[in-house]
Amino acid sequence: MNNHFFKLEKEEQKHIIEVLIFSSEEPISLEKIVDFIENNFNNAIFEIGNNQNFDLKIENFDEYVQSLIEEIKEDLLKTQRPYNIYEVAGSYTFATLPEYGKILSLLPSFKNKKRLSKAMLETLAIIAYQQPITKPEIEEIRGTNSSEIVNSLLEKGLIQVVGRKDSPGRPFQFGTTVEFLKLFGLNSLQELPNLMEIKSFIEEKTKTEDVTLKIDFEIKNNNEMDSNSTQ
Amino acid sequence: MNNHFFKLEKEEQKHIIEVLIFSSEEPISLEKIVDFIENNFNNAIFEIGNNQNFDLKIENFDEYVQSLIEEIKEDLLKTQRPYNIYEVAGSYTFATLPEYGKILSLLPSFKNKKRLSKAMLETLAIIAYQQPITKPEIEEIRGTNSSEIVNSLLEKGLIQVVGRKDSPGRPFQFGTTVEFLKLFGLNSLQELPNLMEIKSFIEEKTKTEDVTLKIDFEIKNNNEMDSNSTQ
Amino acid sequence: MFKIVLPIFEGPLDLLLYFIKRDEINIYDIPIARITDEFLNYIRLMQSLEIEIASEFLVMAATLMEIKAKMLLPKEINTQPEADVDPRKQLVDRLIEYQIFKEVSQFLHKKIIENQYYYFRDLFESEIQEFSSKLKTYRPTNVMELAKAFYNLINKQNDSIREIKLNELKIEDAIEHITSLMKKEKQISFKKICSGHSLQYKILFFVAVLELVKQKKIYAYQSDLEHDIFLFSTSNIMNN
Repeated sequence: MNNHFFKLEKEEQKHIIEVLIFSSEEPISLEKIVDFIENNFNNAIFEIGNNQNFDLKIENFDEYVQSLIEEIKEDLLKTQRPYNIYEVAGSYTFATLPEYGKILSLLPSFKNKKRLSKAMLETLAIIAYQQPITKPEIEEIRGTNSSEIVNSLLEKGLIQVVGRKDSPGRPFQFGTTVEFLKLFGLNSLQELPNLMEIKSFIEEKTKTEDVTLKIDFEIKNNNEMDSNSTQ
Repeated sequence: MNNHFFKLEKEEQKHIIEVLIFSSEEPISLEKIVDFIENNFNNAIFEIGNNQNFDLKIENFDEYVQSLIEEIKEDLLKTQRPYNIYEVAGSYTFATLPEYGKILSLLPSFKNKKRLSKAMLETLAIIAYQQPITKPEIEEIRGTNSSEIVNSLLEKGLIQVVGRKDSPGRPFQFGTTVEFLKLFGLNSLQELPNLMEIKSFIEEKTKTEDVTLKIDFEIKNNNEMDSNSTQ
Repeated sequence: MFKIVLPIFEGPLDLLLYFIKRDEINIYDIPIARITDEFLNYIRLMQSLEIEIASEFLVMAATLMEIKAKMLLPKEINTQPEADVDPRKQLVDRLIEYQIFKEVSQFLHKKIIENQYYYFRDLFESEIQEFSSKLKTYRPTNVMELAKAFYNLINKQNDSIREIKLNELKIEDAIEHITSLMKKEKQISFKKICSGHSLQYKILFFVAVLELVKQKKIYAYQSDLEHDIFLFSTSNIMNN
């Protein structure tokens, strides 16, 4: 493999970019593609001036890569592939052509393909473990406004109102539904993993958690003195 | 959209199949593709006889679809796409051509995906053969605490919770995923070596002279894996 | 200059297999006395280097010594029913089972090398964007994901946003917070006060508790080090 991107055939350059977009875990930005080329094909930029095929200036490298992406898109169209590269939120990703999207919607596995967002998963987790729980209590734990998420979970039938709390304003209390159990393949709430089990999977190996343990210990120590003194 | 698969142009038929494989998050089996066509293009089978282009018998429908897949593979090759359709986990899926995958592997995020420590490989081996298996059972075989390893395998999506054991504490049971088969390029768990053969191999080894040579190699190999894993 | 290179062992079984391979020992006829000495030497070496020794190594050491003792018993004295069974058998079986899986892991290692340059498509979200708004149902999710989300939430300690907030939060505010809680509930656990808060807050709350105890507005009680601290309000709590 030639180390210098610009010594490669143009088609080869395009293949590299295409494969990068193809395999990326998330939509990939022009900037990231350029970074990848610059970091992995030594002196790619430096070589530009000496290149026989292209007479590009350094500041045009982004544009050059972009033009290659446009060419790939044309190639995909010309060779009649039923998918192409699209720009989503300023990043590139492969997706099926819309006319074939209809076919996909017929696939049973696509019917429930929508993923729970991280926020939804978090909120569901809180409600599942702490039910009955009010929205302010959820927000207390998440540290952020959760009205929209709670509404959306209600709409999807994953949570329901189970009562009202005996506190000022009598806020609604939420709990999970049968639909929720189905989604997670549970027979009952009793089957939720208990936190000690989870803990055993999530090892206290990060530094921050080490600090916590240490501090906890110190707190206990201090308190020992403290409770002695109050006796 | 024409409802009858066999009234479609052959190229169109191929596009439908290509899109099914391209858009399936999990490798898709021939059986599933055939099912999909039969269920969604009314009377696909019924129409076969009347079709002008193809004179296929019902029992050949699977083969026909398979032949279309072969044609798609050729098309992808001819049109120089840097990826193609491969058979893995007994099903079809898109993957990069190895020569381009090699370029991708320069990216740290891609490299790390394929890196497994010695301990992880060991634990995966145990889970692959003994599934469903609980963490205590894994630890019994390995003779050492395996929480961290099991957790990272879960995170990498190589194993999953497949149930709970009916024993005190109802511990989780783990099994391997399709992702596991994909990573190791296996079509099924049947492709794993036979344990009895390995056992007799080990027994043989203890009797032969060149044990040391072989073992030296293995220890070096282990270290190699180790140094990979520490990164 | 000395350079010590210590191989990393996955556990006591791994260490034993290392000795067996190194010394070309027949696994079915392990010289138990020698291996036990080797094993103990290794543990001592670890100790002298102040490397923490996992408990399973100590358990194995005990097992080895037990086998060694059994092997020393003259056969005629040994009248137990399992007298015929080689005391090493159970250990040997475990070693062989473990070695089998180590061989398989070699196979897996080879396969992963063979397949290392095949990368799969990994992003499918775009496919469904067009319909996702219409979809009512969600993809089934592993319950572990849910549990982990909850665990991570309640253990979020290094939240940088909260860290910034800390600078604004004063000890008086923490005292005020606890006081207001204690006005509602006569008894509250320290854990409950801290739940959902960052480490910085926890520390602050603890200092606040100490201050409130000093001011005799609350009592703090802890049965022992392992348990939660319970706070009780005194009549002074209302006098602010």
